[in-house]
Amino acid sequence: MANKLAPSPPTTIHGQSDAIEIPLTKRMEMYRLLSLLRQSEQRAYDLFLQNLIKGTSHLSLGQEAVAAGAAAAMQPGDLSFCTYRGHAHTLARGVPVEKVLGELMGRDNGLMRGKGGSMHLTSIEHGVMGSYAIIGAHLPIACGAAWRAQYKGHKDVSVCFFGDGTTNIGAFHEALNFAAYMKLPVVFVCENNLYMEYTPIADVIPVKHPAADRAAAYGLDRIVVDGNDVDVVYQTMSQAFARARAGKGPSLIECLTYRYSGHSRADPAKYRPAGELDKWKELDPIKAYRKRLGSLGVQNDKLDAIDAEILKLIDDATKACQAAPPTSTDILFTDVYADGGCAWRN
Amino acid sequence: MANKLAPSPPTTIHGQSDAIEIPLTKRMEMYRLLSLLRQSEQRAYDLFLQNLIKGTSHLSLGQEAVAAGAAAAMQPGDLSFCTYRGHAHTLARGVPVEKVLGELMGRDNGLMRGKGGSMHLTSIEHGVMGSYAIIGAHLPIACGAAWRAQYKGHKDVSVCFFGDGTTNIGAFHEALNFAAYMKLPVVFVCENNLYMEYTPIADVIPVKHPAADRAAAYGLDRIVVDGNDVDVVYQTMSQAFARARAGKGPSLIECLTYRYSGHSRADPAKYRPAGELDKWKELDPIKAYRKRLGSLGVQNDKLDAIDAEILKLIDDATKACQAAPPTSTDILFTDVYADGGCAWRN
Amino acid sequence: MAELTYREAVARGIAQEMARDENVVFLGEDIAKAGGVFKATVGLLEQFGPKRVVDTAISEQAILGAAMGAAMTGLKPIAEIMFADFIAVCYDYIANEFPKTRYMTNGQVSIPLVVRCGNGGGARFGAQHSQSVENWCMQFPGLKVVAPSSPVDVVGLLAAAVRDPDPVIFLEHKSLYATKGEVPDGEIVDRLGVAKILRPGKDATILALGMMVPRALQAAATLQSEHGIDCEVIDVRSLVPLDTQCILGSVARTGRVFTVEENPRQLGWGAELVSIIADESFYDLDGPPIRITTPNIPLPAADALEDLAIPSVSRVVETIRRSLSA
Amino acid sequence: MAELTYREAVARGIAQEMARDENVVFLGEDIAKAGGVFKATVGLLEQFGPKRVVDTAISEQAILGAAMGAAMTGLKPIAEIMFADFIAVCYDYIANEFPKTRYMTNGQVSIPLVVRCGNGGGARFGAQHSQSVENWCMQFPGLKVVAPSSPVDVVGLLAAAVRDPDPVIFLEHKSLYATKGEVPDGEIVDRLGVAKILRPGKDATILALGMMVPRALQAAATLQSEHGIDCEVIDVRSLVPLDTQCILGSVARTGRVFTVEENPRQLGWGAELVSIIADESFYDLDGPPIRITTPNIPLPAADALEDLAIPSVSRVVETIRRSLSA
Ligand SMILES: Cc1ncc(C[n+]2csc(CCOP(=O)(O)OP(=O)(O)O)c2C)c(N)n1
Ligand SMILES: Cc1ncc(C[n+]2csc(CCOP(=O)(O)OP(=O)(O)O)c2C)c(N)n1
Ligand SMILES: [Mg+2]
Ligand SMILES: [Mg+2]
Repeated sequence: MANKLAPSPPTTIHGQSDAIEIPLTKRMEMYRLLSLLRQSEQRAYDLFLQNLIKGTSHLSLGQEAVAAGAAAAMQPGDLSFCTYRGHAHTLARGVPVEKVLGELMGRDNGLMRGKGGSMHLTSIEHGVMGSYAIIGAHLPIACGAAWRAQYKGHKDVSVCFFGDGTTNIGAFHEALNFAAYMKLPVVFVCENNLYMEYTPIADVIPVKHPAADRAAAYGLDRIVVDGNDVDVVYQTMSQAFARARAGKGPSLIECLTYRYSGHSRADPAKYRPAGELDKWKELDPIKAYRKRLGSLGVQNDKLDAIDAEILKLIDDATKACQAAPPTSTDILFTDVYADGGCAWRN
Repeated sequence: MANKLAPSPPTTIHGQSDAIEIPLTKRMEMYRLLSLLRQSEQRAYDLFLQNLIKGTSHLSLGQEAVAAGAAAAMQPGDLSFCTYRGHAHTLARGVPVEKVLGELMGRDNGLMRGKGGSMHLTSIEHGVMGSYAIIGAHLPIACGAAWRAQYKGHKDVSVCFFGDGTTNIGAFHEALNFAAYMKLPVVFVCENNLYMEYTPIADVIPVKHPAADRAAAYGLDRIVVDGNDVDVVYQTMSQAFARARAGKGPSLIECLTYRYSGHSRADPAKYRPAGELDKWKELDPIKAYRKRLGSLGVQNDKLDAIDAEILKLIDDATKACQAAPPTSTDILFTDVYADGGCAWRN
Repeated sequence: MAELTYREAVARGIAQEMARDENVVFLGEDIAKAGGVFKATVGLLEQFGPKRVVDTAISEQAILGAAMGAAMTGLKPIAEIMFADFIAVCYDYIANEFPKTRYMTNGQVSIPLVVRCGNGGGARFGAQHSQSVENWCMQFPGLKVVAPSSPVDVVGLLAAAVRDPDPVIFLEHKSLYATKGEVPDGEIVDRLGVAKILRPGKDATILALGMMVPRALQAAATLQSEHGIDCEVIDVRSLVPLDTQCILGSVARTGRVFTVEENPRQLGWGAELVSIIADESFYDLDGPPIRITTPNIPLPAADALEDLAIPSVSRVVETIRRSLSA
Repeated sequence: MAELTYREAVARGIAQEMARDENVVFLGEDIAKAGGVFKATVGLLEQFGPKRVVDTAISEQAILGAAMGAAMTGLKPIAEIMFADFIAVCYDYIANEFPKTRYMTNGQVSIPLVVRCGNGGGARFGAQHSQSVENWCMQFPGLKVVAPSSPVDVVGLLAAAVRDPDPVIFLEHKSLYATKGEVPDGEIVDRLGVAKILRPGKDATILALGMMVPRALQAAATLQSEHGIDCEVIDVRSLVPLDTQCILGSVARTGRVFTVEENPRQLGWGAELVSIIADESFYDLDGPPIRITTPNIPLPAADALEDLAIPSVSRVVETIRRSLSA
């Protein structure tokens, strides 16, 4: 079955993105994020090719506008719940590149010192409440965090990122219903990149939009946006956050985007129709944003300077990781229980 | 929170029920079914009060029109998948009353000789593919049976009955999506009796209709019918079967109805607002059907004679059960594995 | 001191902790307005209000997932999964999320929550509403598993579970809900990981849990009075953490050990305990360690069948008598 | 006779059965067009077409539920649950539906299906993608559990599983997919419930499963060559049904037994085997039965840590050497 979603710029429900008003400083912050995510993921890929990253990893190359736009709309204290494809979301919240690459490389300087790995990036101090590797599990978990905020009268919002394929697992349904009738301050962000692992989402759903076409089942608005347009993502997220903070309950946002690489490091992505990747690369979120910033008067060399600064930062992080010792084995037995150890008997 | 569904006759999507054309023989068959279900369930309740039924049981008193209308629309070979509230659906497919009561009473003449109990009534020879006691489990199972029919080119349809509360569990979502994109010959029948165990469904969903308001999420039509009108149920089911047999895929039908007794034998149903039960009793499916049959020229004493014949049948069945020995204990170790035994090691 | 039923002890234990700490919240199906399908949570809604005592949809994954998210961010949720068998529909949280998250995050995340369930058989509920799921929960490093057998233990262990910084599965036995026992007034807080020698003895050690505890005690009384066999009966109470010292100490004294397990034979908790004993107390044993369990069958519904399946007092007596005289 | 990889053996086994019986159908995530994420099902779509080899949505409950409904009504489905850890999201079928339905219906219903999973660790996938779930499946009377360690066993046991009238959990080891072995030409059908003595020996019995089998063999070689200890190595292959005779017979000859288990210590399959041995072969034992397992921790992701956690050849050697010389 062919993909039912054409790789052309999807409609947004929020009018023309060029008309969105966002302060230039925020836009420059978002460009910086885009550049950071792109170059970090590219580096992760290179390190994998050099066999310095073991195990699996799932890159967000091509999908950066979702992570950047969402993070730019968040406030400190807001909570991110990510998937195994969580590098970008983790970095976007300010977690140092060194910590992320160190974790991927199984080094002692890693975010969890190698205990979690690429699929479980977590940095509580940055509001990154974890990356979850079992499809669907974190949607109810994000609801729980939002329930706590509601109960305590806190003003933070929980944001839960997941893919198109995740909309067909039971936990999705249970979480959406729970969040909606409890009116929880949680924002569900579906990154629809057209594929699950290797199978097109269009092959296994009877509707066009895996998330948005389910929103009404929970009394929610149908929201589909261009996930490659960081301004659109930023604005849509901002509206959802405002709604959540005002006690009006959850939102479900479907962002249309595309991943450039395979599903995971093992995947050459041969299942994609010829030309599909190229078409999407024309819609590249960074290329498009450079153009928009240009039309707003930002000079290319200013953007190039940001790219260079980021590259240096990533180079430094890479060096630090390469210099870092492998994960120290004395942590094998720690932190199974709250007493710090793993003893389950006397 | 108050029930959002008023206990007044719900709208049907199929026009006025009085206008439905059904042959009188079919109507008399349905009256007979209604009478059978009503009186059998009443008998089960009486036997429970006499402490002759142990364990739990879940009655369908008040909901008989769904089971009767659905069964009347089925053909031999069609498959029923029921819940723990499955006595009525089981009897409606022709399973002898004695077998059902015997199972409830833990007698050797029971449908499964006491091994399954009230919640697991199964009679493969009658197309009753089982009663399932874990909420949601049988929706995917019914899909599997329908998948077999599709694969083998068989023309039978699988029918899956469940309650309003079941619409919020993950398996519901997974099954509906699977059935819809596979276009399986399966009919999902939600008996919306306004309550889960003791909690009103309206308290825990953000939409009005727990099943129908989710249909669009699977590309299905929104169908809500008066589940107390056996003609309406019959006609709606017939249409769904025709659709399924024509290869056009599943239907999701929400039948509005009400249970007269508590959720299970342990439940006095004190959580219901005063007067609610009485209002629904005015909408009693049997009372209403007697009236309709009357207006079609059927004399009351003809209906009374059917009732009396059924009563005799149930009395005989009860006597047979009381005379039957308790379940023979030699079956304790049989039928765990296909070799007939329970040995898992040599 | 008051005599409470086991089910009243549940409500008392929850109330004690909710009154103490406003971060304790409680969610589940039919637990609030209806007071629970086992009537074990009656009065909590009235006492603590609908923000803290929350009726949910039939969405066990949402219940456990929400409990986890709340626990990660500062609350101390108690979640009810009505019949323990339903753990199977939300098992990802039991197996993959609760126990592993602290470890995977290198200690960044705590998940202080309690999952309460109505566990076990004897009520003629059939194969899918009668199981003893302690064994489904015991395999996961990071999770704790507790199963009280008396009202006072219900209160004390529930309090300990709520205060514990790790996720705890708390298994109440459905067939014990109506049983009664003395419960002291005032706050009661017990400790997880402490077994109780309910009856000292010198000839054999009986290890039991939940509903098997009263049966083991009765069996021990019969063995003493009718056969002159003096059994030590230990209520294991907590499978994780496990009070191995208490158990091995007893075996060292008696030289023989019997488990009394409600679960079917394959891979019940007794297998773990016997394996520990066989390894660490090998030279203390005077004869084979014996597991008395439900046979390798699902639980049948009919009363006569169910009674035959689950270890009875007389089966315990017979097995021990025969083994010791062999 | 051809040399096949373990992953090729999977596809060969499935193809053998699908070619034989058109009631055999196969469903799962990414199994058809993509040939499986472990590339173990390459070519099946091409050979048998999209009606028999079906890519599904990410809906594990739908996968297992549909397999059950199809099995009840005449098909013989093979369902893939990609990583064995995901059994947790569809555990209701494993725990409550597959194993109990025949019994509850008094034998009316058969559920001849196979659930295949990529099981086990060693691939640096972290705590939620590396587990050995045989223990999650072994507790349920009615279910069978099989785990091959070589290509030829993959083909033969898979065929036996497909032909078996009971539901079978078939655990392929992810870290064995790339290993190779000789596989005879023509149809291969093995038997469930038969363990294999891969190396006879007289000093001790080593019981192993899956990826632990090659390690046990290597350890036995080292123990022989470096320490003069002669171990019998048994590939258990099938936990349910269990070849107790083979195992007890070996223990009767050697007097010592060691399990080598990839799972964390608590309630692994070794506990059941050790308990059976301790009960039934008590007087054959010359020393304590010892379980060599992953410690009581979730599996870490980093290579150095994972390698330390899972029993290594040298840990097996050391443990056995020390125990026998104690
Ligand atoms: C319960 C479960 N089933 C299957 C998998 C294997 N798996 C990992 S990622 C993935 C595809 C997810 O697709 P999607 O939700 O679209 O996210 P994407 O990877 O495209 O970002 C699958 C099937 C899993 N991790 N958990
Ligand atoms: C997974 C699971 N959760 C909870 C239950 C307990 N339970 C049995 S019936 C029921 C209510 C079901 O409500 P509904 O679907 O509306 O069906 P009804 O009983 O009204 O016919 C509940 C919660 C169960 N059997 N399985
Ligand atoms: Mg995707
Ligand atoms: Mg209902």
